[in-house]
Amino acid sequence: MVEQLLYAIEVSLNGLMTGILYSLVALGFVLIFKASGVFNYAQGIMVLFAALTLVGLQAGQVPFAHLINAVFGTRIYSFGWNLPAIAAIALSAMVMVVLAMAVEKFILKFLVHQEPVILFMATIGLAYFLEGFGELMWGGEIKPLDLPLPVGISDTIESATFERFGYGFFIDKLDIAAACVAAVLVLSLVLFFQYSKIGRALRAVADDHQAALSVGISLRYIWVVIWSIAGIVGLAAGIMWGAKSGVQFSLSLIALKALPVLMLGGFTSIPGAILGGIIIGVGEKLFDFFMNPIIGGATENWFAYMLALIFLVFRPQGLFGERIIERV
Amino acid sequence: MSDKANSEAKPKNGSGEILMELKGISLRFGGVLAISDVSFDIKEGEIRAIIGPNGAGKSSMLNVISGFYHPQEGEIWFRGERRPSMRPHRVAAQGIARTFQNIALFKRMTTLDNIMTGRMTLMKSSFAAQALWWGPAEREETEHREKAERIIDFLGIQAIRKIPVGTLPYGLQKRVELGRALAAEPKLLLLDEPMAGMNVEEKEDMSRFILDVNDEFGTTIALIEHDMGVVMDISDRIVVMDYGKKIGDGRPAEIRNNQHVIDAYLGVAH
Amino acid sequence: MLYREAGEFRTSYPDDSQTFPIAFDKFRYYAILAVLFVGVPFIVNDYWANAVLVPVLVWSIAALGLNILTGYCGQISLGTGGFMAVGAYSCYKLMTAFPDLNVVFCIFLSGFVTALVGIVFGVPSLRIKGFYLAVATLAAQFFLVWLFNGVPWFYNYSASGQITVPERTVFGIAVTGPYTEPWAKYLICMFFVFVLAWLARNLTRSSVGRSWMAIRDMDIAAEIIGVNPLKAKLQAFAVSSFFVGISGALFFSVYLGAVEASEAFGINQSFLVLFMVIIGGLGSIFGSFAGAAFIVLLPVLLKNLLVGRLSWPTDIATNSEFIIVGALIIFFLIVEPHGLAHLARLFKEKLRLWPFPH
Amino acid sequence: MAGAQKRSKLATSMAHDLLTIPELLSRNAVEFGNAPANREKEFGIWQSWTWSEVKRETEDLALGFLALGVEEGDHIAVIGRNRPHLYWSMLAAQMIGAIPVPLYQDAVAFEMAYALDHCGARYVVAGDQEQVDKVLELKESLPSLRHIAYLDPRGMRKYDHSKIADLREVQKRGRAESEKFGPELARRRDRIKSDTTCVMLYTSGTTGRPKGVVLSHGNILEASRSSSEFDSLRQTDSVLAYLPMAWVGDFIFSIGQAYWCGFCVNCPESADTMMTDLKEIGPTYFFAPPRIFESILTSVMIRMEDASAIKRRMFKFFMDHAAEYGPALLSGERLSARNRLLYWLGDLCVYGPLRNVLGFTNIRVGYTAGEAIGPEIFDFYRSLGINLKQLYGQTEASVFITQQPDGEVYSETVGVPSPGVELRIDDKGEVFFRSPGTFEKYYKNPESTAAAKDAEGWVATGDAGYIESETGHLRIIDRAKDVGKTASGSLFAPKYVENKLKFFPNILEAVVFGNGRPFCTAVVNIDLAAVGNWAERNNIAFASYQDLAQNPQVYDMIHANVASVNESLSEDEKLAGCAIKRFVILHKELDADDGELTRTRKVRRGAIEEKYSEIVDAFYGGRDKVYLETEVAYEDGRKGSIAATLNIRDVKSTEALANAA
Repeated sequence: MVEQLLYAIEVSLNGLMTGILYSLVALGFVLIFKASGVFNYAQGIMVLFAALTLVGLQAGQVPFAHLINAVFGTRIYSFGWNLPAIAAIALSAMVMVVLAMAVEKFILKFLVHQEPVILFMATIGLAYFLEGFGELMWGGEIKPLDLPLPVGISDTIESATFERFGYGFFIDKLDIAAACVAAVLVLSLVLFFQYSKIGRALRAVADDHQAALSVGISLRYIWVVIWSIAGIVGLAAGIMWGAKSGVQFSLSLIALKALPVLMLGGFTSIPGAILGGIIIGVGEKLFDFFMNPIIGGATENWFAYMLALIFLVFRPQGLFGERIIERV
Repeated sequence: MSDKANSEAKPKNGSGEILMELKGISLRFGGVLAISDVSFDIKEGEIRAIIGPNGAGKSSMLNVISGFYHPQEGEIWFRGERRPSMRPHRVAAQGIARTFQNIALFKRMTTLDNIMTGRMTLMKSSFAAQALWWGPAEREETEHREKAERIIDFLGIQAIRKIPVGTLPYGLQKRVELGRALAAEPKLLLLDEPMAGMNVEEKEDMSRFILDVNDEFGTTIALIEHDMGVVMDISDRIVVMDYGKKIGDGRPAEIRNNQHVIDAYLGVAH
Repeated sequence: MLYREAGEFRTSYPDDSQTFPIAFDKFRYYAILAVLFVGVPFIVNDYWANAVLVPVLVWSIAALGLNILTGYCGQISLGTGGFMAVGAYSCYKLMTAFPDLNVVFCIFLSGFVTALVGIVFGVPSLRIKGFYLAVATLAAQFFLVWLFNGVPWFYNYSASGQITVPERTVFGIAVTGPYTEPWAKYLICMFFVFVLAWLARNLTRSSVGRSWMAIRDMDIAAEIIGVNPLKAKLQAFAVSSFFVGISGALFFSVYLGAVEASEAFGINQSFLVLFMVIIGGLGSIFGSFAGAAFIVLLPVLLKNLLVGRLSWPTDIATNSEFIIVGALIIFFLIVEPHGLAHLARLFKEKLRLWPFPH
Repeated sequence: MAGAQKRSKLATSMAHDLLTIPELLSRNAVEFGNAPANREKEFGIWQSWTWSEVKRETEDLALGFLALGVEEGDHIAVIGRNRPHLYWSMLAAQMIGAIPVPLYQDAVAFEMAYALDHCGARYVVAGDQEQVDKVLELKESLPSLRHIAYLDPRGMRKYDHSKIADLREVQKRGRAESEKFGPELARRRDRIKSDTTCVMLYTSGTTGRPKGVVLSHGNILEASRSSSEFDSLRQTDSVLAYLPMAWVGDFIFSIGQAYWCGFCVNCPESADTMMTDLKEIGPTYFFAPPRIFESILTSVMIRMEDASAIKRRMFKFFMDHAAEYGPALLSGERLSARNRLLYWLGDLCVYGPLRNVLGFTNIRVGYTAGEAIGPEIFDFYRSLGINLKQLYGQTEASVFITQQPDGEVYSETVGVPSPGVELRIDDKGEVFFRSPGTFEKYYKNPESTAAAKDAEGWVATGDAGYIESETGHLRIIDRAKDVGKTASGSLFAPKYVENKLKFFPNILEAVVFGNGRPFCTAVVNIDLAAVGNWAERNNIAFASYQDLAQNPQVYDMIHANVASVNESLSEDEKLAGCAIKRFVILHKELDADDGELTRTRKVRRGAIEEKYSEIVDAFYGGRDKVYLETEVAYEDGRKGSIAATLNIRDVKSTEALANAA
């Protein structure tokens, strides 16, 4: 019984960590939705794309190798170098910035005044594009991603907890790393929004586009910035997920989990995204833990959504979302 | 001519039965007291105006009557019965139609469809009948189309019958919205600033329509309006509100030299 | 230019509110019907039926359904795939449970089953709006698919976890199962398309449809002038799901013959249908068909081009396909956010005013 | 179609012993009982009445009138836009031996006063509140006025109904009391003979007071019969009734010929929806005065301006082809295969669609009259394959004096004498006619009657003209009394010149002076639509009509037009003296409300000459600027005045202009 309980706690602890990863992805959504009112479905793919890029660069892969070989009959695959992680990350970050610019230049610029649903559809189009583009660029096979992380944390915890409760919690070092990264990211974002000039500008835009424009903030510039940030956040999430379960297409599906997270947290709230992520992470693990024997496995597939759905019926604007006041 | 007609009209109006009575209405948003203990009545066939400075609680009052806001205290009596708190669409079904301060038309629907939608509460044919376009459904459509066309003719908007209202100029949209409300053949018609943002000419037209509605169809009308001149001209009785309280009630003449009212208005420019 | 309307006037309201008031349009409509029902069946071959016509028709029905919900009633849904699954599985259960029941009834019935499920998942729409609702509908998507994979009863405990359609006939002609003639497949789908399109038209032109559009354009005002939002939204969800369910049933029984929920009815299907609706044109019946045709045919064309003509390796072809589809969708949204239907409308107006520009 | 022809033949054969309009109505109710007789666009659709329904409606109205106490010989004024009920009231009036007097609805009260008073109208049928108000204004000055009936109840509820009634109520009452008044109705009907007065129409005399032209049933029937046969009009035809009911033309087309042939008369929803209604109905038989054809043509050209370059080029190409071969094709000449093919193509891409958008697709017979029509305007429509023809007529003749037969259509003539009409041209060149349609008399005005109509029944048209020897067609030059001599003694035909000027789309109206003067001069009105559009395209800013009128570039443009008119005049030695030496562009549009035009928009030369005497003096005083203040009347009858300084231009010859440019 106690075993059972302790095991449950461990499970939920792991869930907590997964939840944090969810939040990382959700964070990207929130940033973009807050600043540009665009519901960016492509965020999930951006995570995948970032990870693919990172791995590709690290392994010195030749972009579009398949295509080139197919067209010119060559057989080139690799530059044959191996970039240090930091350099690779920096480079990928740059790629994400470039992507952001491209998105602004080729898509958003033309759709500024369209209804939200149109913008939403556009991002789905973007998702398709990136999915094809990413795989065409780096190939579709699953790639391992290993990070130079300090070994031993997990062990310490395990042993420490063992001494305490006579039961060793196992927590993946990655999860811990993820937690730290998330914390750092959120902290820096909050600081950024509070204190940097551009950050304040972003908040202004979020509140009222017209006003922002009238005080001479270029919407287009804002959008580039915000999409870049979202891209980099995506990169971080990509690294974590990639390291956890390898870089593969399923990433983008896991990223979809960020959606219910958003609903819980509210599309416009950063803390909401974090908290929502944790709730869902823990929630789905525990639900599976208890219900599995009764209704069978793989409940993670839908639990998050159901939870969000039911929650929303009672609180339509999410945990921290602004109150929806109906007027006529 | 018009004035003559209308002055002849006056004695008739406002002498009728009480159509709606509001008793001690109070409405709170969170802590804010929007309306505090306001009571007044609306008689069959009269034009009843609610005036007052901005934020006096006029619109809230209209929203209470149309069932969009539910007052914490007070009773609403309609056609001799106390009205329980009910969803707006049920209120509409009871015969209360309204227009909105900032036009709330269905932008992507045509003028005709907007007006037909106004008759929603009067259409009875079953879902199945409509799906299969059975006799009854088609016949009903036709009957209601006839009624709608009368209103289109009455408001002189034949030319825009099949144009999506979103593309129409402001003045016309206001007219269509009036049409949509009329289509419901309401017992009580609520007009929320029917002349907001109109030029003198449009205002004259609108007043003309309001008076015509009142005497061609004998519709009872309650309206909010800022333009004092217009209000004094067209309304039979006036309620004056300020800071959510009622500070005056009576025929235009009485209101004109009611001290509270004058005080209330001295502060604000209208 | 081709229109000769002078002298066409209406002396009654029914005439005035016809679907095709202009004689020329009516003529065109009947001509097309004639070709589709009488002409095509004689020339259609296996490839055209399976790769082009049948999928287009089946998806059109789904698109019609979603268009009713999203285009007419303004409720975005990402659960279409899930509802198609409901249609497919209930059709399977019905066909296997009542072997003597005519397949056409089975398909209609599975439509009704789906409608019920749709109502259940529609209830939240009363509180939840916009994208929140869109995401909420994902719950339907994932839960339903999980359900059909997870509960063996739904696939009659078959080892593969797949459902496979038994052979059924209409007027003694096989319409499902491996031995179905292409033209039979095609005709049965045409039949459903025709009937459903007709229903959709009737609903959208009558007060039900107006209540939907009112909700879409301004829900609060709609309620205040007497539209019951609960009724309107649930009706929309029910009708929409009914259509989607039927398309799911056809998708399984006539088009594929054997499906497995998570593959056939995944989240991507949901998006596909959404694309069809947006690209075809929100709030347009014609648009649903145009969109379906576009989204279904585009990959076919690309495959023929890249693999067939340029003989690229398939993986590259698939990727490029994704890239091109994605790009095209964005391009479309930029040049014509109101969809193909709007383009068609503009073109028609030009023809009517010819030689004048406007 | 053939069946219909047979029926209408039958109709005419048995119709020879029909003497009155009411008899025709009864015949139609039997012959074409279920065929549409009237349609009106109302409440978004075309409300329709069959002949039998019309008969019922009309009889009920007649009974209603009897109930109101209408006597035989009473005059019933009918004022309002074209609506079935108003036509029926005229019929009803005839049935009970009363005399319908349609009046111009846009006439202001004091104009209406004369007619109402002169005919001593006992009853008025008014279209709507506006008309009722007008009549009420005059109530005091009209002792004989007994009762007013209105058609559109909008806004009438508050009126004192002791002397006012809703026309439909009158009708209801008639239906209710049909037993009581039925016999009386029958009795009165029997008393109507072919010489009974059918209608009285006021001619908006270009000079002096309007005269009440009395036309008998015989007149109308004969005119209608012969003209219908002339153009083989059928029961299946249809017309759009949109011209003033007070105008004889509308009475003949919408009642005379309509009742004779039994075809359908359609009434537009309102004046400003006329063009769309025209398109919806697509009449087979259409009449319009030149100005309407002119404005349609102008709008076509303006709308084509915004078309894409390719489309414009295609349009031009095919229109040129049509201009070359269209008229010939229409008059049934053979063309080369290539040209036929090209025309067929053009018909596919341009003519057909154009006819369609304008609503002329089904026109079999189209007429224009009242004024001379510009050759290129006239040919434009003919080249599109629209069988547009000219006729020459007068109220006094129940319209028809001359008409152009199919296949012999020329823009500058008005055709051959209509069946049963005799023509005579006296030595001074004035045209006289004699016909079965010739009016009975001018009401209460024997001396004018005597002056206009001599013992043998010859009527002076007041127009000067001659019969073209080669075609045998009549050609009208001008008003007889306007034809005069310049100081130099050469012939002066102002109207002729004015028309030539008006044929230019830029010129709306023109008045030419010069009788007994050393040379000719002109006052010109520009067409705001055409010139304004031109100004925009050449981005010439202008604040007002006045502003635009005085713009030098506009002056140059008009100058060129005037010069080319002079050129064409110089070719005809008889009229060479009419060349215009100086002109001015007027700063306001000539307007009927200011007494400058008649209700039918003919210029009142005398009135204008005196009103703008400053200009005339300036012309012949050699000054090149003139300041003047003019009084204007607004729609609501208020008066104001506008002042302006106008420039006077001396006209150079075209080549001089060419050199200058």
